[in-house]
Amino acid sequence: MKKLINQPDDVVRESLEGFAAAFSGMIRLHVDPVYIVRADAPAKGKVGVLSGGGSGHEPMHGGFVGYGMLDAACPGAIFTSPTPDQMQEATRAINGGVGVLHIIKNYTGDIMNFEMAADLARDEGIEVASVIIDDDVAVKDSLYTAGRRGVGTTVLAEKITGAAAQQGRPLAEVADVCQRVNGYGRSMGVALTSCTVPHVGHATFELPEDQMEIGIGIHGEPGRARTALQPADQVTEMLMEPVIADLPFKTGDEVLLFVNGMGGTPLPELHIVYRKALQIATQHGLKVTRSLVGPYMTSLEMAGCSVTLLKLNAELTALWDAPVCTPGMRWGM
Amino acid sequence: MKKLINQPDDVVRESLEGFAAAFSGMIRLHVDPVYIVRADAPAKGKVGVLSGGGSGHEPMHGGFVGYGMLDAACPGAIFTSPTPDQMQEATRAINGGVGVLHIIKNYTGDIMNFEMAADLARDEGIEVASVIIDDDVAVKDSLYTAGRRGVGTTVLAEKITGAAAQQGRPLAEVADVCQRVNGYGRSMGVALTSCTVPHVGHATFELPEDQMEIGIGIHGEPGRARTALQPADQVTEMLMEPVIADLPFKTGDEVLLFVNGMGGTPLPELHIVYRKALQIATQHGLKVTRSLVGPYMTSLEMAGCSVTLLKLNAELTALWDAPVCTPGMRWGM
Amino acid sequence: MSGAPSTSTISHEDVLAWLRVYAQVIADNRGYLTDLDAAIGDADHGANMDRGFKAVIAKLMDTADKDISTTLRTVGMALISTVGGAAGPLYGTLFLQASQAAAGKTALTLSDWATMLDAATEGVIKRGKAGPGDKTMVDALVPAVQALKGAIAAGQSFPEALQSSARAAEHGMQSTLPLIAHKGRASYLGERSAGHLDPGATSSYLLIKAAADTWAGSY
Amino acid sequence: MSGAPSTSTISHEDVLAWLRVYAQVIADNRGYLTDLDAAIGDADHGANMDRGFKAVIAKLMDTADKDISTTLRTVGMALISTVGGAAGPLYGTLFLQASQAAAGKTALTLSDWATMLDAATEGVIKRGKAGPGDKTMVDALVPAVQALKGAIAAGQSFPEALQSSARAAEHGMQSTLPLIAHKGRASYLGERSAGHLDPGATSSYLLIKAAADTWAGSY
Ligand SMILES: Nc1ncnc2c1ncn2[C@@H]1O[C@H](COP(=O)(O)OP(=O)(O)O)[C@@H](O)[C@H]1O
Ligand SMILES: Nc1ncnc2c1ncn2[C@@H]1O[C@H](COP(=O)(O)OP(=O)(O)O)[C@@H](O)[C@H]1O
Ligand SMILES: [Mg+2]
Ligand SMILES: [Mg+2]
Ligand SMILES: [Mg+2]
Ligand SMILES: [Mg+2]
Repeated sequence: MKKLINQPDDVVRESLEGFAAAFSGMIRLHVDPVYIVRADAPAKGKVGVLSGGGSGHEPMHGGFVGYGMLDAACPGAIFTSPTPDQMQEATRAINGGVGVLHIIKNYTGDIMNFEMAADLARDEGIEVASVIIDDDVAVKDSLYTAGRRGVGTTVLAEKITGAAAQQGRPLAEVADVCQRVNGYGRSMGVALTSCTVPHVGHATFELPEDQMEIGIGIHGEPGRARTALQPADQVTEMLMEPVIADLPFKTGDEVLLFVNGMGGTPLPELHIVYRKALQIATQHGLKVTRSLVGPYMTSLEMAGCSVTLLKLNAELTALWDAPVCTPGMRWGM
Repeated sequence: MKKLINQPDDVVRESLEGFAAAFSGMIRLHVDPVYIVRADAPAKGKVGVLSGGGSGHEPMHGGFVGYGMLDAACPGAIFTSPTPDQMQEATRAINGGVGVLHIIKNYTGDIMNFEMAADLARDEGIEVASVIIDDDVAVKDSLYTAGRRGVGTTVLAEKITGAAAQQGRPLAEVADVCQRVNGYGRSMGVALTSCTVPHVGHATFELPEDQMEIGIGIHGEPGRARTALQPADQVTEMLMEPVIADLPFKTGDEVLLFVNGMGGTPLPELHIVYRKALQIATQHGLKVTRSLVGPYMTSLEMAGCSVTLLKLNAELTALWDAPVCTPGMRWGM
Repeated sequence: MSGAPSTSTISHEDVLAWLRVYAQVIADNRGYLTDLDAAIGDADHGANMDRGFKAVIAKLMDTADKDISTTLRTVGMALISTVGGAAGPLYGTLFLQASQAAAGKTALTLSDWATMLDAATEGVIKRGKAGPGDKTMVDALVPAVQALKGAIAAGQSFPEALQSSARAAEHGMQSTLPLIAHKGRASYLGERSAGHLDPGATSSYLLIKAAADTWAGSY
Repeated sequence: MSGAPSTSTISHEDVLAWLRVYAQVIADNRGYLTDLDAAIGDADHGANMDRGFKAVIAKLMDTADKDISTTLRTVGMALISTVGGAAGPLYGTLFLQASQAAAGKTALTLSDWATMLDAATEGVIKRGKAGPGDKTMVDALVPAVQALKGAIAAGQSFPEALQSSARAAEHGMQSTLPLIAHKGRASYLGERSAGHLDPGATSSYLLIKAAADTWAGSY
C-alpha cells in the first residue's frame, strides 16, 4: 500500500483536520461526534440539508458543505456509514427552526443509521424528512433486495436540493425537489483498478491488466461483471446505453451530463469519456444543456468513472445554476 | 496500461474535444494549430496572458483559461512542449492591442519554443513579454545547468497575473507581478508511483512498494533521490523544510500554502499533508493566510504531491482573491 | 475466565466475561472478517466490529457494578455510536433487545437466555428486514435460537444447550456459502455473491460460540 | 534508395533519400529512443522525433521539384511546428541552418556538406547553449563535424569521410553514457543521469549514420 498517510486508523481524523483548516472560511469541523457544518450554521428560517456516509468519497460529502448546498455532512470511517449520534447532533446544529432534510444514499447501513438518527431528532422535536437516492442502473431493483445503490445522482441532488433550501422553501418542498432529482437521475460506473482501504492495506480485489469491472459502486466493491478492457468509446457506450434506457430518456429531453472520476483517473480520460457520452446522448436526441466533469464522488484512488444523466426542466436548471460556495463545488459567488 | 482512452495518439485531441464541449461557456478550442482560448477573446485594451506546455498536467493550463486568469493556453503532446506556431497564433488571438505576456515553465523545450514564438509575434508587431517560472527547490540552480524547473508556483502565478491583467494594468506591470510571484514562490514534490505515458504503454519508471522518489518534477521523470517510503508527516517535512529554507521564509511572513496532487492521490491524503504542512509553517512563525489544496498541476495518474509556499503581501493577496472563472479554478463569480 | 458459580445460571460477571472473550475473538478475526467482506462487500466488517468492541470494553470499565440489562444496554449504545455501517445498528439492536428481555434479572436461566436471544434476533430481523436465506447474520442467529429452544424442550443441560446453539449457528453460517445475497451490500453483486461466506453471519456465529465457550463451566 | 549518380556530389534526390531513410530509422527506433528518454527524461523523444519525421515525409511530397535548400528549410519548419519539446527547436534549427548554408546549390560537394553540418551544429549550440560534455545531441554532432573536416584535410574520399563522421558521431553518442547532464531535462536528475545514453545524442548519431549509409554509393 502506497499512501501519503500516517497510521491507517488516523486517516479520517487527520484528513478532516487538514480539510477544516484549509477551508476554515466556509466550514467548521465538530469532533465527538464528528461532523462538518457550515461556518454560519444554523441559518434561521432555512431548512437544513444534511447528508453523510462513509469516508473515501471525497470531496463528497464534506466538500459540499457551504452556501447553497449542504448545511452539514457526517463522515463515517472509510466506506462505513456514520453513526446515529453524529447525524442527530448535526441535525440539531443545522436546525434553523423549520426542519432538516436527510439525503441518504441507498445502502443498508446508511439507511438504518439515518433512520435511528431521524427518530432521535424527532424525539427532540425537530422536523425531519428523508430522501433516499437510488440511481444505479447496474443493480437490479427489486422488493426482495436492498434495491439500487445511490451513486452519481447524489452529487446533483445535493446541489439542487441545497439551492432550493437556500431559497427558503419549506421542508416538504425541499424534500420534493430532492425526490424529483432522484426520480430523474440514472447512473452507471466502471472500474479499471481496485482501491486499497488503508486499514486493510491491500487492494480490495485484484483486476488483471486486461480486465475491467463494469457496474461498480463507490466502495471499492466488485461490480456486476468482469469483462475485457475496452477502448474508452466502447466503455462509454456500455455505461450510457443502460442509463438512457432505464428512465427512459427520450428525444427532446434536456439533460445534465455528469462524468464522475473515481479518484485515480486523470481529467483527460474523463474528458474522453465525456466526449463520447455527449455524442451518444446527442444521437438519442437528448439535449445536453448542463455538464459536470471531474472527481466529485470517488472511491479513494480507484481508476474508473461513472456517468450520470439527469433530466432537467426549467426549475431544476435554475436551481443547478444558483450560486454555490463549497470547497468542492463553487460558482456564482 | 489501464486507461480510459481509445488510440494513444488520439488522447490529446479527443480529451480537448470533450473538455471544450463540457466548458463551452467559458472557452473555445481552436484546432490547427491547437490552442484553448477564452470564449470572449480578445479583450480590447487588456493585456493577454498566455501559457502552455505539455499535456498530461490537467487542469493546467487549459483549465485555467477564462475570466481573471489565462486568455489562452497551448497544449503540446503529452509531456512535450507545444510548438511556436501554436503560441504565435494564440498570441495573435488574444492580443487586445496592448501586448501579450507569456508565462513559461523553465524547461529547455518550453523556453526555446516560446522564444521562437515571441520572435514571430514581435515580427508581426505584437508586444510580447515573457516570464519564466523556476520555483523547484529540488533542483540545484546554476548557470551551468538548465536551472530550476517550473512547478507549483506556475498555478499561483497564472491566477495572480491573470487578475492583474484583468484589472487593465499595462504589460510591464503585469509582467512585473508575475516576476514577483515567481520570486516569492518555492516548491518541492514527491512521487509514490510513476505514471504511464499513453504512447509508451508502460510506467516511466518502476518504484518498489517501499520506496518513493523525492524531488520529482511533473513529467513522470525520476526525482533527485529514491528513499524509503515514509509516513505522510515525515514526507511533508522532507518537502517543507527545503522550501522554507530556500527563500528563506521568515517569522511573520504571510504565505499561501498550496498542496498539489499529482493526479493519482486522493483528496484525503492531500489534506493529511496540508495538515502537517500547516503545522510546520506555523512552527516557523509563518502565517498561512491563503490555501489551495487539490490536483491542479498533475502528472497523469502519478501518486504523490508537491507543496508550494508563496510569500504574500496585500497586493498579491488581493489579486489572489479577485474573481476568477475558469474550468479549473473559480470563485467570486 | 469467570469462576464457576454454584447455581446453574449466568451471572452479571459471566456476561461481562462473555463480552470480553468476544472482543478478543473479534480482534483476532479482524483480518478474516474484513477479507470475507472484501470478497462480497466493502472490506470493513472486521474493522467495524473491532472498533465497536474496543469501545464496548472501554465502556464496560464503568459498569462492573451494574446489572445485566444495564450492561447489555451499554453495549448496544456503544456499538450504535461507534460501529456505523450495517453492523452498527444491527448489532446495536441485538444488544438493546437482549437488554430489554433481561430487564430486572440478576442472573440468567437457560430459558432467560433463550428468550433474550430470541428477542435479539427478532430485533435484528425487524431492523434489517432480512429473512433466513438472505445471506446475512440472520442465517446464523435464527438457527441458534431454534436450537436453544429445541434443547430446552429436549431437557438438555445449560452447557449442552449452549453447545447445540453454537453448532447450529456454525451450520447457519456455513449455509450462507452458496447463497445469493438478497440484503446488504453483497446483494449488489447478484450471482457473484454465491460461493462466499457472509461476514455478518460469521461474526454472529462467533458471538454465539463465545457464549458457549465462556460459559462452559459456569453453571 | 537512390540510384548512383555519376558525379561525386550529393544531389537533391540524394538528400530526399537520406531524409526518407532517416524517417524510417526513427520509426524503427521510436521505442528505443523513448526508453532512453524514460531513464533520464520524460519518455517522449522517440514519439517526438517520429511525429516530426512523419510530418516531414508528408511535406516532402510537395518539394520533389524544389532545390536542396528549400527542401531542408521545409524539413526545419515542419519539425518546428510538429515536434515541440527540446528536440523540435533544436532539430528545426539544425535543418534551417543547413538550408541557409546550402542556399543556391543544386548539388553538394564534400566540403559543402561539411560547411552545412558545421553551420547546423553551430545553430544547435546557439539555440540550446549546450557545449560538448553537457550530455546532449551536441556530443554527437560536434565530433561528426570535426571528423568531416579532418577527413577533408586528410584527402579522404566522400564515402570515407562520411564513414569517418558517422563513426565519430557514434563515439560521441557513446561518450554521453557516463556523463552527468548539464542541459535539458536530464540535468534535473543530477548525478543520477550518469550511466545512461543521451536520447538526443543517439538520434543525432542516427542522422549522421543515415547520411553515410544512404549516400554510400552515390558519388
Ligand atoms: N438487512 C440486513 N439484515 C441483516 N443483516 C444484514 C443486513 N444487511 C447487512 N447485514 C449484515 O451486515 C454485514 C455487513 O456488515 P458491515 O460490513 O459491517 O457493514 P456494511 O455492509 O455497511 O459495510 C453483512 O455481512 C450481513 O451479515
Ligand atoms: N540545451 C540543449 N542543447 C542541446 N540539446 C539539448 C538541450 N536540451 C536538450 N537537448 C537534447 O534534447 C533531447 C531531448 O529531446 P526531447 O525528449 O524530444 O525533448 P524534451 O526534453 O523537451 O522532452 C536530449 O536528449 C538532448 O540531447
Ligand atoms: Mg461499510
Ligand atoms: Mg518532453
Ligand atoms: Mg462492509
Ligand atoms: Mg523528452
